[in-house]
Amino acid sequence: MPILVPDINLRIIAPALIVTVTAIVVLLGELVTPAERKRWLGYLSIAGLVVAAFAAFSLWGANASGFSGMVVADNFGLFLTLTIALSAALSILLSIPFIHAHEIDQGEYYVLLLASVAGMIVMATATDLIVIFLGLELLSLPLYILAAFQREDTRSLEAGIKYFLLGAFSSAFFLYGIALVFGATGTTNLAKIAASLAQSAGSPMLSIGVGLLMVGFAFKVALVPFHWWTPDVYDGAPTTVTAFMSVAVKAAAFGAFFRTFQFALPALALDWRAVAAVLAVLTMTLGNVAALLQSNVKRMLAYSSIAHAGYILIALVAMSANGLSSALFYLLAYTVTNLGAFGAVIALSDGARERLEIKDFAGAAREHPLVALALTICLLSLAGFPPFAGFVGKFLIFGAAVETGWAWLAVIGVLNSLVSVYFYLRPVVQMYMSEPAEGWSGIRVAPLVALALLIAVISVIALGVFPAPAIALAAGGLIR
Amino acid sequence: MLTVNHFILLSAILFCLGAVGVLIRRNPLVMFMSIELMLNAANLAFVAFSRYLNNLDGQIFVFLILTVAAAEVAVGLAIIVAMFRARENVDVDEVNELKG
Amino acid sequence: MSLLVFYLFAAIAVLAALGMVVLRNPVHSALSLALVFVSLAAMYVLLSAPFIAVAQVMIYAGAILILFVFVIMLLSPGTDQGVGALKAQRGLAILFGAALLVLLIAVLGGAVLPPTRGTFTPEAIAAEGDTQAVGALLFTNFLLPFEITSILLLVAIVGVIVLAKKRQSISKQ
Amino acid sequence: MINYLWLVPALPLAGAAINAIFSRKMPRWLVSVLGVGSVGLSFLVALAEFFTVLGAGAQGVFNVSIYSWIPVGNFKIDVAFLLDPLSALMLLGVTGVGFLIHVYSTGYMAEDESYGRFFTYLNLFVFSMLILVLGSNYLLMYVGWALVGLCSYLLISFWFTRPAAAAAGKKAFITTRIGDFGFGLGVILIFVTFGSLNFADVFARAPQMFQLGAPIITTITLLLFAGAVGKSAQLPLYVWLPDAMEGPTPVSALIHAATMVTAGVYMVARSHVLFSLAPFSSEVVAVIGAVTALFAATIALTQMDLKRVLAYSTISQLGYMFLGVGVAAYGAGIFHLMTHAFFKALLFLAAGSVMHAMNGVIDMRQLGGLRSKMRWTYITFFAAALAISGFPLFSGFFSKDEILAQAFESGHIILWAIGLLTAGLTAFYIFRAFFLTFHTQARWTEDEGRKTESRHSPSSVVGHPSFHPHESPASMTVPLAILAVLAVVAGFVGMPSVMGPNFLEGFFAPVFGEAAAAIPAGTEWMLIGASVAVGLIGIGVAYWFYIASPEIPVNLAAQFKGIYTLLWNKYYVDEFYSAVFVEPGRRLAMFLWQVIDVQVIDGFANGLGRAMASFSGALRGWQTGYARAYALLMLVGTVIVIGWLMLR
Repeated sequence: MPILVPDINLRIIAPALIVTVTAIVVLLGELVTPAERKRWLGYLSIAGLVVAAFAAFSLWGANASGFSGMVVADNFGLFLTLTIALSAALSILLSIPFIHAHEIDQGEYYVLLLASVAGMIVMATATDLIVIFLGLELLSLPLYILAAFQREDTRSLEAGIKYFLLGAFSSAFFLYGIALVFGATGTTNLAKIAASLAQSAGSPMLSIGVGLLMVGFAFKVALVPFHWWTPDVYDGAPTTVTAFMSVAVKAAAFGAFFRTFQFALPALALDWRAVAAVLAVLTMTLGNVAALLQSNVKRMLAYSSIAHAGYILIALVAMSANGLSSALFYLLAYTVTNLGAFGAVIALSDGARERLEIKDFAGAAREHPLVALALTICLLSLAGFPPFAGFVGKFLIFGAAVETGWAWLAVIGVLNSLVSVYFYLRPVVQMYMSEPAEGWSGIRVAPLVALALLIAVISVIALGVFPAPAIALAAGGLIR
Repeated sequence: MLTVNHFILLSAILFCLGAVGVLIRRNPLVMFMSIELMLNAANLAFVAFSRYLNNLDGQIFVFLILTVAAAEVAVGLAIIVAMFRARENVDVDEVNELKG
Repeated sequence: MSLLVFYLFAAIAVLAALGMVVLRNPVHSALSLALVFVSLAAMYVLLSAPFIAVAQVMIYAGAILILFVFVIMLLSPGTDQGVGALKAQRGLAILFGAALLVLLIAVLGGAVLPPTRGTFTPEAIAAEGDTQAVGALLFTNFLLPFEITSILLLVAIVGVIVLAKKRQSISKQ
Repeated sequence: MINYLWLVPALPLAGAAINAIFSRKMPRWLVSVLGVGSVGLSFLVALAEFFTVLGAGAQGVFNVSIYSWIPVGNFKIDVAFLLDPLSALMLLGVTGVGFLIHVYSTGYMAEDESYGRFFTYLNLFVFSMLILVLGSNYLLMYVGWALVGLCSYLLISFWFTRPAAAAAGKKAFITTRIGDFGFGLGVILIFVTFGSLNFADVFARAPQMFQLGAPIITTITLLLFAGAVGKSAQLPLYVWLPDAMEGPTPVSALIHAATMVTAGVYMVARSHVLFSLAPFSSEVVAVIGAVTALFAATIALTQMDLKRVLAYSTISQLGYMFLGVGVAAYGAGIFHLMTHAFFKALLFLAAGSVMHAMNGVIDMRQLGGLRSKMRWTYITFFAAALAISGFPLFSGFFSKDEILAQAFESGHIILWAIGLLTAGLTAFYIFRAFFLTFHTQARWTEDEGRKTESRHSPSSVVGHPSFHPHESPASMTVPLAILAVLAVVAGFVGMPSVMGPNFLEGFFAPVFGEAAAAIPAGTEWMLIGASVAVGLIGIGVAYWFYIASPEIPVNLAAQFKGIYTLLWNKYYVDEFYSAVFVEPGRRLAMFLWQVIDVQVIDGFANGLGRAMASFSGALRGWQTGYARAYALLMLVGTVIVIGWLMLR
């Protein structure tokens, strides 16, 4: 019997590996860290993420594949890895004071968050459907628990159980889709699927499999009509967890979504592009319109995140190199912008008492002018208002759509972003144009939150005014 | 003659039964069991394809999925228990504080 | 012969699955599910996958289901009463479940597998030994997925502990 | 000097940034110095740039790339500025008038508690407007376009404690966004068609790629014009502008008279290459411009609120500008834009000065007889009124005359006639406002001042409990005086050929090409005569009814309806209309305002909002909170998706 040697290439999974190791170290550290020093576990987690980001940087341009074609380190995956690491690091900065104020400062919080990050990185760099599935599960399971992390709060538990039940439900569809694709092509490797489809036409079984895969991805990135969990879960989960999952899950899931559909299934593009275009229209429209009447900031941002998934889907419909890079840029822009918005919301909270109703923001500009300014910038960026990151992102995506003959989709996108301005400005109006509500005095913004906010806002402005370097990085995203 | 289609049709039936089970039951435990049924349907499809494609990968997937299911069950049941502790009730229809 | 066995166990599986869905008492549902698991294990044997069949019985019927039953006992929930708040839910669920089934049957009934075939014929597997073959693949080509599942299990453990254990900060108060 | 062009927008931006972050911790004088100084310096740089362009003559077109902004593949968009005679003149207008209004604001807003916020917004506005004007591609123009809209919104609702102000801000934002959508689509279509958004590329390729009247160019220009209609308050999207008067008066002067609202005219002039290729679009521009001019002027006749008169007057004058650019008289349109900036800003600032003196009262039924109380305001308002009426040798005379002459010469006789009629109405309503405010007997007393709800800054109510009309401080009157001088003399840069050299035509040659053949002297004189006559008649009628024989309308009114005599004692102005226009005319004017303006168009905007809200509510209804319902909806979605994929 021959000696079997597995194809081990630790270097290309270094970012995920470092994050995992960090998680385990934090888990062990939790045992020896006294309650009042828990924040050090947060710092340790950030350090691990920074190292992982450096590892990702060092792999830039490597374009290496490993573990029998299961994962790849291409610039596309690395860009997403960096985005995910950035979102995690910023989320942890926000979390350290937050979980302390809410008396949930357990080291496991960071462990779960890091494990989720590892799953996201796996998902973003996976080139095999089964690894994508495992990445999906590894990112989801910790999030189910994180959503329910405020166990004493029935809303948090409700978020957890809804997310879990619907997530597991959609996972089953996704898995069944993988099974059908496996049956129709004899493989789950993306490159081999593409090769197989290049030789022979698709079959009805494959179409159903592809449809089910789309349902699975659509659930994770919250596309209409698979988005129902989003507002409720975002609303109920601890705000920092909401902030994290609103951006990072999208980055990871869209990464796998693009890789699977654009790279492995171009042969069926005629079919799925039409479906995706319709989903994009539904998603943008529903997300924006439903957000119009929301009075709670978290719910509003939840609907907004649905709408943004719709915009990003346009880039997939475009199915071009520019579409791909525009999606990457958009994800990065959305990450910093949305985290900035959530950061500002957290900054305006009064210890454990959060201000989540839009009317609670009344007069914030007078008490916290800089936080108000930061929130305004982030909301304008979300609305696609120039000259912030969101504007450039939308321009790139709509441009990619127009280039590939999907101008009508871009038109609907533009129309939608016009509608969105209305609800994004509501908190701004409250902050600047209302008499201050009671209870503002004596609230100090935690330094770590301020730091995260500063990083986010500077990024939002920089990505809007000087987007060229980020666009160049995103453009290197070669899919394998 | 037993063909792959026999097995896939069975798996399709089980999958749809599981999906319907998720929708019509109000006990989260039974909903969750229905989801397990859906996963099992997928497993059956994998093994059937594996056998008729002479490709062992499908069996490996099933092995991996078994593990994933185990992890999922642990987490899911923990959440359900936590919810029960908080509200002494396991009807998902009662869990609708968050809406709109 | 094998066709007969298939239909026998298929019938058991479908009826048991149906039972799981419709039986009001969660314990009965769980027991029905056990029956589905076992009949699926039989299917795996039919499909020349004895290793998976054993794993199926051990993990699903032996571990997962036991866990379910434990929790059912722990929570002792009542039976589902009536249709609840969602009046049209049941009818629509059955309607669309049926629609999905029709779609799946229409396609999968006549599905033809691609011509590319692997080397693992039932004979080849039998010669090498099912467990050896699966094991060899698992630790070579599928090493990475295998390792990911290990992390997944770790996460599950941590998660369960988080949701179950007493909080330090709460005992502090 | 070209290398310092970036300073023009950068200075106000820096002012805005510093004030935004530190204004709460800084003394007021420092806020003023930063706010006013940055725009002042910007003006000086702009002046230098202007002379650079002037000196370069026919070569006076500079493309200054600052940096590469959005490079995607082989397509890239730079942050680049286009400095040519057109933008240079606009720069001067924006920074110059902007500077004067900033100075004025230091007096006008002196007692407002949100002093720093005001200057932040104002500086940000100037920056945005400069980006709009300087951008050398449609995307950068769009950036400025969107930002000025935002600033306008922020400034209209500046006194947010008044519900009317907040509602007006919202209305302005929503209405102009409708136009912006058209503009955005136009930009997308330009990109699709030409593969570039740079003015230079687009304008170079357009004549090569397309014949005159090509449908695609017509579509693009109509979409662009939709943006202009929203931004420049033309029919049917003008409704936001009168309400925008809820903002502080300097804002009305700067944004809603002198600069932002003219952006649409600028954009059409900037895109003149495209519009020249689309005769149909140009025709649409001209017709909408002329109709708006007349329509808004008739509404102005009925208004009692001085600022609203000026707002409708602005809409009407913008209509003239569009009439100008619509008949391909781009230089004339921009010329009127410039003179209008001076006299309309002046009218607004003077009105603000009146408000300042009268403790926020702006209803002309409560004014009157202010001539002796406010000498400077009176004189400058008078100069501006003469200018807008087209009184010979005042600035409006030259610019309005040129537009009308070009309209006539290009064969648009009907549009010319409409323009001429509007000129008469303009002269009438502006002098009506002038007489009612400054002449006639005072219709205010100490007591009335107390009863009147302040329309000025709410904080100032406490400061001035009683009515003591007084001249405003020097910080307000000096800008008035400077603007008055400009409003009087600015017209001489563009004299009709029969009267002297037209400097402006030569100046614009690098942008708009050589001027069309001169109009025959006889026709020219005839046209001049007609507009002068109409203007004088308008002034004369106003004088006759309000000053010379105010009892005539009284008698007329009594004759027509005796019961009005009683009412007349209270509102003699209203009855005057009954007499002059005799019911039908008055009804028409009121109908235009109340039915079309208030009900149809407002109703549409509000209805749209309500429809969206109910749509949103319906969507929320789906979000039931039941996990099982969500799962069902997901299953439905799945069935549809795979059913579709299968059946294809």
